[in-house]
Amino acid sequence: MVATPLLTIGPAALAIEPLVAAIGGNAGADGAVVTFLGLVRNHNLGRAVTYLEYEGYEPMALRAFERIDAEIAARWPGVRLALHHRIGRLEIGEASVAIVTASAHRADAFAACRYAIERVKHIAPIWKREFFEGGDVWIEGATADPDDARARAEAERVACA
Amino acid sequence: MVATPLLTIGPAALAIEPLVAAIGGNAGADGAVVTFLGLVRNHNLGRAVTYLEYEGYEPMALRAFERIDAEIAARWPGVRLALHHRIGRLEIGEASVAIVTASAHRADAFAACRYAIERVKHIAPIWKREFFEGGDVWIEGATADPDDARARAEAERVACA
Amino acid sequence: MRVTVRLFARLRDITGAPELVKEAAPGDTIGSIWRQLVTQYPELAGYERSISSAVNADYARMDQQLRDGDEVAFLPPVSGG
Amino acid sequence: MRVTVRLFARLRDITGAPELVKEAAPGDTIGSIWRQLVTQYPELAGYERSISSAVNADYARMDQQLRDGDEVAFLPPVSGG
Repeated sequence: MVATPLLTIGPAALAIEPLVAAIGGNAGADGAVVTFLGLVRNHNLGRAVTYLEYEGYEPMALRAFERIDAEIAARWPGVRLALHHRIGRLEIGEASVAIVTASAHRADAFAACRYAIERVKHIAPIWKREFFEGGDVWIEGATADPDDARARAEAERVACA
Repeated sequence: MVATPLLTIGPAALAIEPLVAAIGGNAGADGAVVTFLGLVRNHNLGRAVTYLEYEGYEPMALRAFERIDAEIAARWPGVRLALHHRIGRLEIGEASVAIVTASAHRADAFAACRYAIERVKHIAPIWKREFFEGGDVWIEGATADPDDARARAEAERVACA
Repeated sequence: MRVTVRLFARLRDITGAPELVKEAAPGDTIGSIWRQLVTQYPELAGYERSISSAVNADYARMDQQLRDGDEVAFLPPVSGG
Repeated sequence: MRVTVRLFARLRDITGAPELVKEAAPGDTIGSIWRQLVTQYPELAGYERSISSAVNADYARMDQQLRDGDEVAFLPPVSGG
């Protein structure tokens, strides 16, 4: 059986337990595991969403995930990260992203998990196209810039660091 | 098949996926699911822990969980909570508590999940006995008082509300 | 009248029993029961300021009066999670 | 020399191609390639201030000079998560 990698992007459906298993318990040193699942919502900006399509620049997305991993290791030493992002067509209620953080103490695991999803939204080269009743639209969020110190500081702030 | 209840205390091993399934996706309205697992650590206060025993006043613990659920519903309307606490003997690396929150938006799901674990530690009538090399000790944390406004405010503060 | 007393964690270790049945008089409160217990098990006195109490599995203050058949519980500082 | 240009999301819709091969001269930068594309597809001009760019799957500034065989990517504002 192939081990689950900690950082991936691909079309496979996401699940939490394999990620939690992959990140392991650090030989009994972990006291806290926090996970985040982003789900496809049936409404956005007043539109009735029917489904989403996610597209990614895959090799570059993986490097963005590695960058986020390194940012977390620098900010919260000892926290470990697993991050899977799905691409392709996603139905309402399906998970587009799954993030797991593990740590000796819960404050760090919560903060790093929140930080990770904020940074995915800042710097991962991934786009979603929203299909709604009557049309479709590419969603455009943040201009991606890994060196934008303000964006990074904002992610730390909402992570309650 | 019996549906997984949202609030329980008992000796069964904990798992995340059944709780996530139990909390559901609110018919497509949820965009965020956050989970917390508390794990038994192999070290505490400089002691090498060999295992833990959790004891609970079960019917009262369930009422404490219902109180936490109501506090969250009042503070973060629309957030839903699942909370399972294990009792009995737990080995290193096993989960003592599993919490799931689901919400339309991630900020609320993160805050409510963190709030829930803080409140479990404040008001749930549950105790752990730590067995370490050379002895054992009952761990005694907070004096439980559901009406302690200061404790509740502190839980809201760390939840980054 | 009679009440059942539930004791947990180290309180149970001190008394040696998870459950005791106590005779109570009309007007007796949770606090009266606690003071009886401290007389019987002096080591409990150290918990005077840190215990919480409950009646019938709900938090209750020490001055709450008891009724026949009540289940009174004394909770040392909790450590769940 | 030649570079490959990768275009994503709405940029790809505008150009009609996920990938283009472009001739480049020594000294050409990511920015030169972008300006060529804007000339060819004027609708891209609206992204002038919001795109990010990459070379060989790493973020790179618009003034970075290109080498033969580089893969240049233009990224509209991202929306993962």
